[in-house]
Amino acid sequence: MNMELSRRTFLKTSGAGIAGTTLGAFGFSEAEAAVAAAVKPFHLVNTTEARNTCTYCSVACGIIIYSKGDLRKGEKADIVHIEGDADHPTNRGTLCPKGAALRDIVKSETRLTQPMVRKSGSDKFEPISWDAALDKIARAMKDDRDANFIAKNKDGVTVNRWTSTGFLAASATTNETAFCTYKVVRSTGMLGFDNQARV
Amino acid sequence: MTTAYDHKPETPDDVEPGDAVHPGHPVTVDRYTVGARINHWITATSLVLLALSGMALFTPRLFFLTSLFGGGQWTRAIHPWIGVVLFFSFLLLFVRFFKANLPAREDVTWVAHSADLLAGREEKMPEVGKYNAGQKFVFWSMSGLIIVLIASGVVMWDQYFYDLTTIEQKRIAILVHAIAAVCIICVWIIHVYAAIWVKGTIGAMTRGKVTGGWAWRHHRKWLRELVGKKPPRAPAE
Amino acid sequence: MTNSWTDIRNTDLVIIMGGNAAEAHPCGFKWVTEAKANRGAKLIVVDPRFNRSASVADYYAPIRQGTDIAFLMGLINWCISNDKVQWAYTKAFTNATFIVKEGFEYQDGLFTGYDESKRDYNRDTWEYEIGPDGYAVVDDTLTHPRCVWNLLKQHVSVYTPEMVERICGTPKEKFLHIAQMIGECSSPTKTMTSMYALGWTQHSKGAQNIRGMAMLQLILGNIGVRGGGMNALRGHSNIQGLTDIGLLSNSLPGYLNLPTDKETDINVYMSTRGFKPLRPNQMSYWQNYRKFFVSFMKSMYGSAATAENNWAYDYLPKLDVPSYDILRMFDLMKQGKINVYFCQGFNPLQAFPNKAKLAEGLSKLKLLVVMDPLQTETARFWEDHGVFNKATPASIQTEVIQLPTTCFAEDEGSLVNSGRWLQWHWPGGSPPGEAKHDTWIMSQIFLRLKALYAKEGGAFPDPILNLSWNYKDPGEPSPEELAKEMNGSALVDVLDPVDPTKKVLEAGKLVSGFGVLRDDGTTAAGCWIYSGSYTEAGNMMARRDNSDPDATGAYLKWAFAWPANRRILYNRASCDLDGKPWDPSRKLIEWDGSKWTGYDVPDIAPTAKPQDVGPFIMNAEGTGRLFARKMMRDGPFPVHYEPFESPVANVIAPKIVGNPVARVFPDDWKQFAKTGTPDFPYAATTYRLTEHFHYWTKNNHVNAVLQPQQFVEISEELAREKGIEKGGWARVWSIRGEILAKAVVTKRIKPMTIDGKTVHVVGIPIHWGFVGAARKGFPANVLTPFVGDANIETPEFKAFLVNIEASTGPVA
Amino acid sequence: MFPPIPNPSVAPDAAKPRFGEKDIVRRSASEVTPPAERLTEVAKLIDVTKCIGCKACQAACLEWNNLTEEIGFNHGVYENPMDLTPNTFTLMRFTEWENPETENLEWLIRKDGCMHCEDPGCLKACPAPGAIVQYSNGIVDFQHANCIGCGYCIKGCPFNIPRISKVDHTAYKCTLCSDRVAVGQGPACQKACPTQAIVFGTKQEMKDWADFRIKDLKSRGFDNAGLYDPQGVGGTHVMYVLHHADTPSIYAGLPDNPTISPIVDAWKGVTKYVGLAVMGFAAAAGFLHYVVAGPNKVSAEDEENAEKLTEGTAPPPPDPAQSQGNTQHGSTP
Repeated sequence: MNMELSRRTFLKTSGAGIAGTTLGAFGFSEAEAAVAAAVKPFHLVNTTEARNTCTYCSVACGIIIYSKGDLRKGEKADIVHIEGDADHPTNRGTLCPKGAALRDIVKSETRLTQPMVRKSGSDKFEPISWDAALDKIARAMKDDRDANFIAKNKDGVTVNRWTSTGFLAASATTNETAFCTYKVVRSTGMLGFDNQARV
Repeated sequence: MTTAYDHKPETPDDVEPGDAVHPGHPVTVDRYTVGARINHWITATSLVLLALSGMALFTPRLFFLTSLFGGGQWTRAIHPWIGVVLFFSFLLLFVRFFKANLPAREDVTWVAHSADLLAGREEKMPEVGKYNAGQKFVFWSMSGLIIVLIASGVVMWDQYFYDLTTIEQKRIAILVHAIAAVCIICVWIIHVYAAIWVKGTIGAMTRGKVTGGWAWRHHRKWLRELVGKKPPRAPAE
Repeated sequence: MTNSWTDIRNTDLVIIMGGNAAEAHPCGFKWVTEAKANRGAKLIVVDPRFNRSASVADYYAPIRQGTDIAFLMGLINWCISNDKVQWAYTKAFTNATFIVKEGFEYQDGLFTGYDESKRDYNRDTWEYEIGPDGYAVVDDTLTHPRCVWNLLKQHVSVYTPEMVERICGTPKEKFLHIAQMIGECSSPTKTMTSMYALGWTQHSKGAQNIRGMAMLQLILGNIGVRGGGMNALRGHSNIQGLTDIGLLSNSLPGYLNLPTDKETDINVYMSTRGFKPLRPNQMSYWQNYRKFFVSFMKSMYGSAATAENNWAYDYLPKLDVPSYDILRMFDLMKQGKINVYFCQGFNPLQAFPNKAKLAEGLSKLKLLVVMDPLQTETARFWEDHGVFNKATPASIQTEVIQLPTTCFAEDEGSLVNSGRWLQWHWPGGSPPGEAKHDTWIMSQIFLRLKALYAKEGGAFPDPILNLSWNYKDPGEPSPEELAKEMNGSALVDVLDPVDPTKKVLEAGKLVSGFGVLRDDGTTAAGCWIYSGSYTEAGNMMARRDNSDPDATGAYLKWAFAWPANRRILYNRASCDLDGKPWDPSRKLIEWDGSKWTGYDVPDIAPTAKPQDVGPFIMNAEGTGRLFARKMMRDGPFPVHYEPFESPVANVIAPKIVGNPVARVFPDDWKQFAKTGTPDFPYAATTYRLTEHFHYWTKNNHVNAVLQPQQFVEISEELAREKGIEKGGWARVWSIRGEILAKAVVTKRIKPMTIDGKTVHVVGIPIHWGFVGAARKGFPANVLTPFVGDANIETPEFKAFLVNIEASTGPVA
Repeated sequence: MFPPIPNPSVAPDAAKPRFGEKDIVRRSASEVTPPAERLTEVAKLIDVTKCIGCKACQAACLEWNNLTEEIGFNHGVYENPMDLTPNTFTLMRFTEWENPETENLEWLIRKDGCMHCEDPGCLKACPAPGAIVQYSNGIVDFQHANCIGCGYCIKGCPFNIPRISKVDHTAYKCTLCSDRVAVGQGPACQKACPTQAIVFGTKQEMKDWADFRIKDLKSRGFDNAGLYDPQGVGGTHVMYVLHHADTPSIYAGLPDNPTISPIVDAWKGVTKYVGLAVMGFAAAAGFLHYVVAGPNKVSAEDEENAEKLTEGTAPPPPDPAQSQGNTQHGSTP
């Protein structure tokens, strides 16, 4: 998995003409190591790392997610910290104010945690089961497609298009999600298909 | 002929309400009412506590004193509040005592002869009223210093008044507070020593009484006034 | 980006125009500061505001929003008239020498063939003269009056420094200073890089803004070289990927496109995709279109796509209009012609212009389905939030289903960065509550729909029933499965076309690159440009070797870059006609006498002789295009058109309002402020702040702390004029709506003098709404006009008209 | 590019801090015997000329230290919050400055926060033993267990940095991420900084790096570019590269020549000793007097006189002097 990958760091750049630092060599030789009541303990110890990519802009900074619990062992993983990946060629461990606060978007109080439905005319969302929600959606799609599908245009040309339903795709989902979405949406003949790239 | 016995109807200046002589053997004299005494001891306690907590924060050598108050955080939190208590408590004392502490002509003589007093040549001292110049000095310097301390104290009291002053003003306040504190402690030492040195004094603030002899020796003018207060055998014409 | 973020370190001059890299892409901007620190590179910023990029720039010049073309054509004009052109490059690698058809003309802001009623051109004359040999006629001497170079020269001649000042408000001496700095980069050993973003795209002529700079870069010889290029700083983490995979109305994956009504069968469809080289020996790579198309259809429909049924050509919907883009969809919605709408991680109520119109559209839907990790305004468009979102739920019949999805931290898969790197990532946390992966949700919807059609039949069920869906768990395809599907594989043994006894690829094996793809149905590939990303050698996107020989910034062993792991597009252009690098100190690839070698994967056949084959292999000409032929709806050369809402009339073509071919829906004409109207005297623009990401981070406490409340930025002069106080409230309104925001009064915005008239700029950050942790605010799109770019329909968010006054703030 | 510090290790043994108690060179209100061997001095260099004011440092600081700042308001500027707080250890301060020489607008953006002075005024002013410590690598750290919340550190600081929490009434400020530095990492702000405007290393490395930057700035016409490492506080372990090092105060009031206030010096210095001396002297004087002069007792004669006086019988004459009150050598008529 990703973590077996090297922790190799960058060679010192000659461009600057300055020998870089390695904090390991801050004169804290092992001889100097001490039990430090004074210094706070380093709170990433014994966490699990996962290499990920910042979800915001297209610089696509490498990040490391530190969590309690290991997904690969089938455990529940609770994210405790997210930090830049110093091995990443583009960001070299740096992050912008959004990237540096990624943990708080994952744990945002406005994250959605269960399917909800707002019935027509209602002034509130109500919980709905996944099954009920998905059945409703599939049914609504079929009914609309059957009712409004255009097989041939007025000139009798086969056009097989469906224009009364539209789909806006995300801009931060993976290519794999995108392709899965593409297959499903295109196969229905939907044309009102677009994504954030339009903006 | 004995004009000295003619009394104006009103009480003379430095006789305070509740002062009275009781003939007997020995004569006893009421010097401080219960109220005055309670008031005094509240003030005294606050001052002592303030001195202790203040010193604890004043110099690391005395930081251990904070344990008396339940640690540094408590000391920091309590000190200003005790200051408030002291201030108001002393305010009452001031109202009570300031009249009798107003300067009198004999104070000058008294001061001039303070050396004789210290040397024990009591007879060389003038007759003084309820308070001698020394006591008056203690009274007025306490009054002054407490005002300085409460004022500078408020400036330092970040928990409630941080935004009211600049950091530079706070720095000055701290310095002033420290110096004033040193002064008031010295005054306090003088006050306490006087009470210990002059025997028979402490009773005045504990039982509220002194003996006639004590009054005769140290505050003869006051004693005469008290005696004079008793209606003479023949009412004055 | 033609180049990569890490390549910017190789530049000598950075021009940030039509973007604000420091603000929007801080970590990428690092490579600008690196180039400055290590190469002594200079940074130029041209923007209406003195922004965060300008704060570290060597030179800043103001420009009125929406006038970039005048500025860019002005630069080209200056370079031509001051001989600041890399001649060898321009002559060999651009279509400067090509001769344009008789009859092509330009005057008063219009080209030949304009039809006002259609708001469109007949573009027949926008073409090369074709010689008897079937190739385009060229004039290497550049003397022919109709050669592209002379047409260009004439076209840009009107954009003198004085004209630039009149239109853009950029002081002449500042413009000239910048022109000189840029002119130096015409030397083969000096390069400039262009970093742009929405500041150029969000205009009714966005595509032409970008062409303008691309043309300049071509004549300076800055395309295909290290430290050069046209670098679009894309906004979202996978916006590049979604574009590559073609999640757009008229697209198929890999920049193929959907047929139109006119393309009645596959042969017509293929015939309308011009493959034939326009010059001898050119690669004209789109000749392989059919291979990519057929392989795509095979990956979609597997055995159902056969030679007999034209590879299931009819399974594809045909377009009757150029596209059903979002603007059109919302217009149809408003007309009640849309019934069901899906928003997957998308918040259109905030992201598209004229919120009132959007909300009206949404309230006419039968069903709105929102899939998102976070609460969005769109999902709650029916909710009443007082001034921030007036609504009467009882009167809105739309049913809304809100589905919780996972976010990046809980997902596995690849994202494509701005530099076309496909980088794989791994999940680090468990999804909250019942949140599900989008792949699961899409599969569940599909399987249910398929079951319904299998059971009940219905309108043309074939494509749904025959969609290939061979996953271990049909209910949730794994990222690996989907990645391999896009990469492509051999369906049967693939034989060498030259020697059929040789097996090129065994059945079932993953293809190593798109070179292997076939048009005979023997290969399948979901997205041909991704071929090579997941091969028999493993997941190339997961590679993490960050070694970089000679610090070129290429990082060939880090992840995978499309196409073919190429890091700098058109990199053959980094060498002269003999295949030697223009700048030996910045060698990228070179011709060693028999083949191309170097730091990057050559963007040309490895054995293609330098003298014969041009570097722009995707173009039939083999060259870059100064003259765009028919490919742009609004002209082969960029023309300065004012925004649809402008404080002044178009100086070079006073009669023309906006872009003459931009699509405007009937209702929307009424909703544009008239040119120069006193009711809306101020030139407004919208933009992002570095503390926030669109409408997401207002859900993040930390970012809400860093920038808690909506504000607008105005100059001290305008503030004085209007009695608006720093930190006080201001009311800003356009013909479409109003917002209330705090006023940031700043020296960083200054009034401009446009054609003798003082024009004030009002800056409007976009990040606030009525849900999230930050203080409630107004979506900026309350104000913006409902019109898009003439070619790609990106809304004109960057230039419109407003009025402003001091206010007491919102009453809840 | 200043070479990035390798990613932290999560292995248990990585928890072992490389410095601590025994490396303390100064401890508030206490005497410490300085360690035999001094650690290499570290420093954070903030290159204001590379800073784009993105606030990544602020975000990273909040995240790493698990601080929750309250969501404020816009006050017509880019700063937020408006000042350092017990939760905001570092803050971008923005200044729009028109350069009188070039007439160009310059947007000066400075990351404010603890400077980790070599001679820390906070530590000098602190009355609570061990509430503030300075390690031999230069980091000045607050030990909240020992802090009494008196706020003297605020008065001692020449840069107005520490803030007292209304919640736990202890002082807070940047720790230079001592917990990270202790395991060989840089501070969270430095790790995040997108343009490497913040770099971290040994103080010498930082000075060399600053020279390299200053050369570049001078080549771009910033003749007064220079390093801010104020000697008035013995130098700092957070330094700035400024384009206008001749006038630090234009950067949102960065002190031109910071020193510990003379008032604080007076208060922590002379006042202490003189004060204690005076009080001691007063007490001693009283004691001595008692020993020498003995107690002042009331005599039997005094009591008799009092009795006589009260009975009104043959009262002893009032001291004639009394009537004049000014002298006791008055003669009786």
